Amino acid sequence: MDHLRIEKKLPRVAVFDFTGCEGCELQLANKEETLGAFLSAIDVVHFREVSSAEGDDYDVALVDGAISRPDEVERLKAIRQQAKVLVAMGSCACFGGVNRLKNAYDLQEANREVYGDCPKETMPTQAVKHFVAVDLEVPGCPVNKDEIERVVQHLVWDLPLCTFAYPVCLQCKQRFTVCRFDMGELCLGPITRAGCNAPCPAGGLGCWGCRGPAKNPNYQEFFALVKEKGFTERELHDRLGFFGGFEDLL
Amino acid sequence: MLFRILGKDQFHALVEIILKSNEVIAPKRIGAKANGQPIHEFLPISAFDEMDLHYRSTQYSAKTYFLPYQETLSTFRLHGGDWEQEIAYRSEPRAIIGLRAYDVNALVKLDKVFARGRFPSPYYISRRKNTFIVGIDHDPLEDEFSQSMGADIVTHGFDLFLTDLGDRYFVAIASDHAFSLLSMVETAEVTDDDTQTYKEVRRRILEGFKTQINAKNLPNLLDLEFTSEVWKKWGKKCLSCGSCAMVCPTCYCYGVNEEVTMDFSEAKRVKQLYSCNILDFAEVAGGHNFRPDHETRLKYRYYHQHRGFMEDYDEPKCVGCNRCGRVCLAGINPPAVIKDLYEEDL
Amino acid sequence: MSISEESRNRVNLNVDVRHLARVEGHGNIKVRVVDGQVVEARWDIVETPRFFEVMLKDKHYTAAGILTARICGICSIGHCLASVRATEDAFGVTIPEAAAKLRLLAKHGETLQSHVLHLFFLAAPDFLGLPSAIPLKDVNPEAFALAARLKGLANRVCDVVAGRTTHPVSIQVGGMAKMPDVQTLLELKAGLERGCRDLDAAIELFRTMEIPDFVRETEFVSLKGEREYAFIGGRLLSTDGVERPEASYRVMTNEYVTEENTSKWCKLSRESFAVGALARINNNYHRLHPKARAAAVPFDLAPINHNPFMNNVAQLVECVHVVYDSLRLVDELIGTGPAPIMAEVTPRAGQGVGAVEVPRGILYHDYEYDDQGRVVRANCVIPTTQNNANIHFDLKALAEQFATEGMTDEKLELLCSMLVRAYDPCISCSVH
Amino acid sequence: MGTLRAYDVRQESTMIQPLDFNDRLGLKSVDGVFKAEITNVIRLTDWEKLFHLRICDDTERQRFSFLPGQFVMIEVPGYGEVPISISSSTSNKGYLEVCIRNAGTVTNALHQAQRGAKVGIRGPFGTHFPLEQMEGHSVLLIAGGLGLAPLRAPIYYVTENRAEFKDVHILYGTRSPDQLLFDYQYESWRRIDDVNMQIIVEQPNGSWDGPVGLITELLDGVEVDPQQTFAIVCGPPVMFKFVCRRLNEMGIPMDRMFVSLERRMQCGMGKCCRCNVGATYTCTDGPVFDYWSVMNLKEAI
Ligand SMILES: Cc1cc2nc3c(=O)[nH]c(=O)nc-3n(C[C@H](O)[C@H](O)[C@H](O)COP(=O)(O)OP(=O)(O)OC[C@H]3O[C@@H](n4cnc5c(N)ncnc54)[C@H](O)[C@@H]3O)c2cc1C
Ligand code: SF4
Ligand code: SF4
Ligand code: SF4
Repeated sequence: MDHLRIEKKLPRVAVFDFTGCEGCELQLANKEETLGAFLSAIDVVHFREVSSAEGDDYDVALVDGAISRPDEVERLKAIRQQAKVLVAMGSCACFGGVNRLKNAYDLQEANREVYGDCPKETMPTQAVKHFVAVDLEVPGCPVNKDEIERVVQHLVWDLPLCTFAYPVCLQCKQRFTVCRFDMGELCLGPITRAGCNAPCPAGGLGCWGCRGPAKNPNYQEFFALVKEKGFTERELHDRLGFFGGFEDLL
Repeated sequence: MLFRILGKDQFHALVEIILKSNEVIAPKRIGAKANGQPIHEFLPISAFDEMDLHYRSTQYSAKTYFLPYQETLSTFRLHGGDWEQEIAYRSEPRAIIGLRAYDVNALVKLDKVFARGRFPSPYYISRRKNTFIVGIDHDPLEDEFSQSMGADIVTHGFDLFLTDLGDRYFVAIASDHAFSLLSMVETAEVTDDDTQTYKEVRRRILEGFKTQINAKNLPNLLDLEFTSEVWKKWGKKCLSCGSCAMVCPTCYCYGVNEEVTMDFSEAKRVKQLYSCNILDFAEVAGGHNFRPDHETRLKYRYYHQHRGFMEDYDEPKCVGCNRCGRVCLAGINPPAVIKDLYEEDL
Repeated sequence: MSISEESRNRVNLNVDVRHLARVEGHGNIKVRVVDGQVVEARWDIVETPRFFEVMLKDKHYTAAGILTARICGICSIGHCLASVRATEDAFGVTIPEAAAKLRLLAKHGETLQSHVLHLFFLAAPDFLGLPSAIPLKDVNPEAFALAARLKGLANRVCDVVAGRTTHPVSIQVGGMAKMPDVQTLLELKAGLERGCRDLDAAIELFRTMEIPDFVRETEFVSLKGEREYAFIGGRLLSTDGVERPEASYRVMTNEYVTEENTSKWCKLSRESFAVGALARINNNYHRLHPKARAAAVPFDLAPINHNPFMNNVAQLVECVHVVYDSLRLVDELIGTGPAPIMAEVTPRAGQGVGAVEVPRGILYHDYEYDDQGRVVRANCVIPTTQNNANIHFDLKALAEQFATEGMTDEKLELLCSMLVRAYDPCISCSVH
Repeated sequence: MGTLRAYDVRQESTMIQPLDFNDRLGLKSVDGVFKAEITNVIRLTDWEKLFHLRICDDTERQRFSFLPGQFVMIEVPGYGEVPISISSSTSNKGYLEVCIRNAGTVTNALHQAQRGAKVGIRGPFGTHFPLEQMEGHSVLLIAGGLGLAPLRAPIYYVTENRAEFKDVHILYGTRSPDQLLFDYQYESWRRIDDVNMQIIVEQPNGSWDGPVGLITELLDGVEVDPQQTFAIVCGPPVMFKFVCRRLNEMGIPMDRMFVSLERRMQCGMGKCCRCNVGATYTCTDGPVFDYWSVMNLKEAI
């Protein structure tokens, strides 16, 4: 920030992936208009998906994916030791994500079903914060690249980071979307943290709550109105349990 | 005000003329809800037929064409140790056709905030002055209470205002701009017969309001009922989602955020419409929140609509369109809330 | 013993790559050459297993596509398409024509974005001797801008049609939830036209890349293009002459579990087969858009090509195909005007299969439903699963061919890595 | 041509003056800022710094004037804009001083900024303390914590026009001695300006030998004629609530006590509504209010 005479820092950033689809990492390579500038603003020392360079002197670790095997726990702990700031990136890292759905089943049986007589090592899927301290959570399935840019700017230059004190509804309205409830569908928008810019309702799909709970959500009223509109417990339950953000409610 | 009679074919011709070199916004059918009700919104049209003047209501109000949800207030070009600020206003002309009386009145109220006073907003004024407004009479909706808010009759704030007399329109002309535009098509003098029909239509409209709220004593009542249980009852329902303020034609409060490009060449001040129902609306540094609960925030929205604005401008801010009531998933709507206030003992 | 054999006997090489970079997911390469003999050449997938097939159980059909999209962040559209197709097959739903066009358009968007990502960001650094594409923005800013533009275009297509690039929202059982308006389509068209020009430049750029001279004869499996170059559904075909309907995908894959891998392996007529861009072109060369076929000429890509490194070229050729075909689709969609895009869906008990050509090859989803529209049993066969055995045997052949004097561990490691990358493996996908 | 003529606001360009808030006519570029240079940064405590700002453009600088109690919006490009009271003398036209606590994002950026940095300022905004009206009376200037920052402008006014005022008392309280602001000025206020300056802290540390307790306790020792006295109270709401209550008990009428309110503000112009309390905009109707108005403002404190 030259105009403030503040020295510009080039943070060393590393990206690590655990159990997940790597969609969040892919977002880092998105937003083509600013990709070059984004990559110039940071020093990528480790990012296996796009680079064979391997460094372990990083300040910021962006971690995506959930933890579902003992070796991942070890790897994660080592990363925590090294990183000054650890960011959980995406719903898998923040809440366990869809991968957490397997926890509802008997893992031995699951193993038998998929791998027959050659079972593979696995354990119940958990969020990153379950094992190590997380400095910043950026939920989303996948994360929103805009938000990642803001996060990087925040970490590096202390630029303001919007924490979205409102649910998805507001962003939905600001895109002129027709409310999914009007279309006879269920939507978790009213209790889900905004910041995704509501792509799902705009694309014709009620929100599934991938960003987890909004700040201070009004669950009581929301559950009441969902019931009143004729949705079943099970439908609601299916949604709340999908990405793991509302786990505490279930 | 001048009045004229405009044949419907001539109205068509008039719209085509406007369309030729201006952006035209009009109610457009965009689909249907699950219950079969058509959905209309104010959207750009490219042909006369895309417009549906017999719309019931639009979910979103036309305020977005004056106060967009997101707007860049200024841009800072950062270079070296210095910066330059740039400010730009919109100036392309635009016409909005098919606004109802309450929506025109909503603009008149916004004018008071943004075009008058000590700090008129150039962003708003540049849009407002470049927008040609054609209003139209309508039969009141079931849940609309614009009459109670004194917003069902419109006397200014538009360029043309139409009343449908069946095969022709009765037109009120409110600007020289509109007058010269009308001279491009054929119009007729108003005959006694026309006046008669017009009066009948107007009477039908005036008598057609089904929802009324008692607004007379409202400012006083709101003061008295400041700690009323009514706020608890409705506040408990509020999802603090801000949808009501987004669709409201007169809610205008906002927040400002700064965005910087990744290469630090540019910073932008972006205004985003906000809502007083949102959790951090009155939160200050250090975390103190003047309105931490749903109840208080909801109350303040009503307080501003029906009392605060009244003190400043001698009229309520609400125009009684009930868009907020319709959009609210929790079913919070002004007629019900205000009725409760009158009947306090819950 | 000839001199060359003698010198060969002195060759000792060791390649041990843990968590190969610039591929999606975690895989290891191990090659050991002792006294000129390849004693070990392995491709192992160590990605953490996720058990999607188990998770799918009991899920409502409306959730199946949303869930399976999360199998893979890169080909989420493909997974979603295979999923809804399997469900539609089970319920006996035929989707409206306009929806089918939109789906293909979304598919094209994904193919383009994945191929561009692979070509420029994952594969190109090897040819340029860079650790990643990040320095490319300084070394060759035009190439970087070109890649960013093409990827941007691809993402735009997906955004507009599927609602999002990663994890689509508009692709739903019965059709599509949203039709982009004409204005948006026109903008898209302009973007695609620009994309055509950008692709010309990309072809120029990749002409200089040197494809290792390596051939191992194998079998190639893909959808069979009946009238057009096939991406969504249809019959299954192999270069060894096997042809089956979509529903008989198990016959075409024969999945089996190996001890060391968390991903399964597959075989058909031989010990392994390959799927992907090269397989598609080998099977459906003549259905490619003429512009795409023209693009193949300078690279000497013609069926049946048995050099796995040529998959990179095949991807480039497919980029040309999908951009031109997208132009056609956009034009047709603009011409159609408002049309139904969603069919009535009534869940019923039954089973269905959906086969879709995702960037890395053919993908199958197979679901069994109860009468409430909830999944009873699910099976997904992923392209990388099908390629694994082929990669494994390729590595061995590659090591045998290149284990000559002058070869170093580093050079061999690069060659092996390049080989694996050429398949553009999608590992997290294969261990779903 | 029967089309609408484009109404070009640029036709009114003569009206869109470069920012001039003291000229209240016509269309104004209300979001335009004066560019100002931070000419000096003075560390006051661990949390507060004093900034000297100089408006870069000569004519803009000459046009800029303000009244004690008014605030400006300080724009830190890239970070945001915050309302900050002007803490310097109204008679110093060359530059203005602002005292800023590191409380969040923007203020933190300001704390990082070095001499020579360029920020923007908009304003001045809001109401002021009616000091002309107070002339001929005694004044009580009472501050708690950071409240001394906005109080400095009235203090300068009073000391620069010392002859116009009868008794002048400055009462200042903070939590601990290390939070005392502007300690280098106390002596000059006392000795040069003939001000009764008293300080109290809540939690003394080793070296503190002054009074200990709440600020209201200082009032016990102050003798004033309530009918001839005005009071200005700056500080956190709890503090001014108790102080004003006490002053009222002493017999000072509520409309002669003035306080400065703080609310979230994003525009400073009565538009964003963030500072709105019912009908009152803290930014345009305030921040300076007499205590009677504050009492009538629902939720003021
Ligand atoms: C009239 C007035 C005069 C003030 N004078 C001073 C002063 O002289 N010195 C000083 O240090 N502070 C003063 N403040 C408080 C100062 O404005 C806040 O500390 C500052 O806005 C915090 O911003 P931030 O970005 O650092 O904090 P964050 O917590 O990151 O704030 C984010 C945003 O919230 C808003 N906000 C947060 N807190 C406040 C607040 N208390 N008041 C208004 N808006 C807020 C701002 O718009 C800010 O941009 C004054 C406030 C007002 C209303
Ligand atoms: S709308 Fe809901 S499900 Fe969709 S991205 Fe946003 S938070 Fe996630
Ligand atoms: S009143 Fe209704 S629409 Fe408004 S914030 Fe509350 S819940 Fe949302
Ligand atoms: S009824 Fe609701 S939406 Fe309409 S003007 Fe009043 S407050 Fe706004």
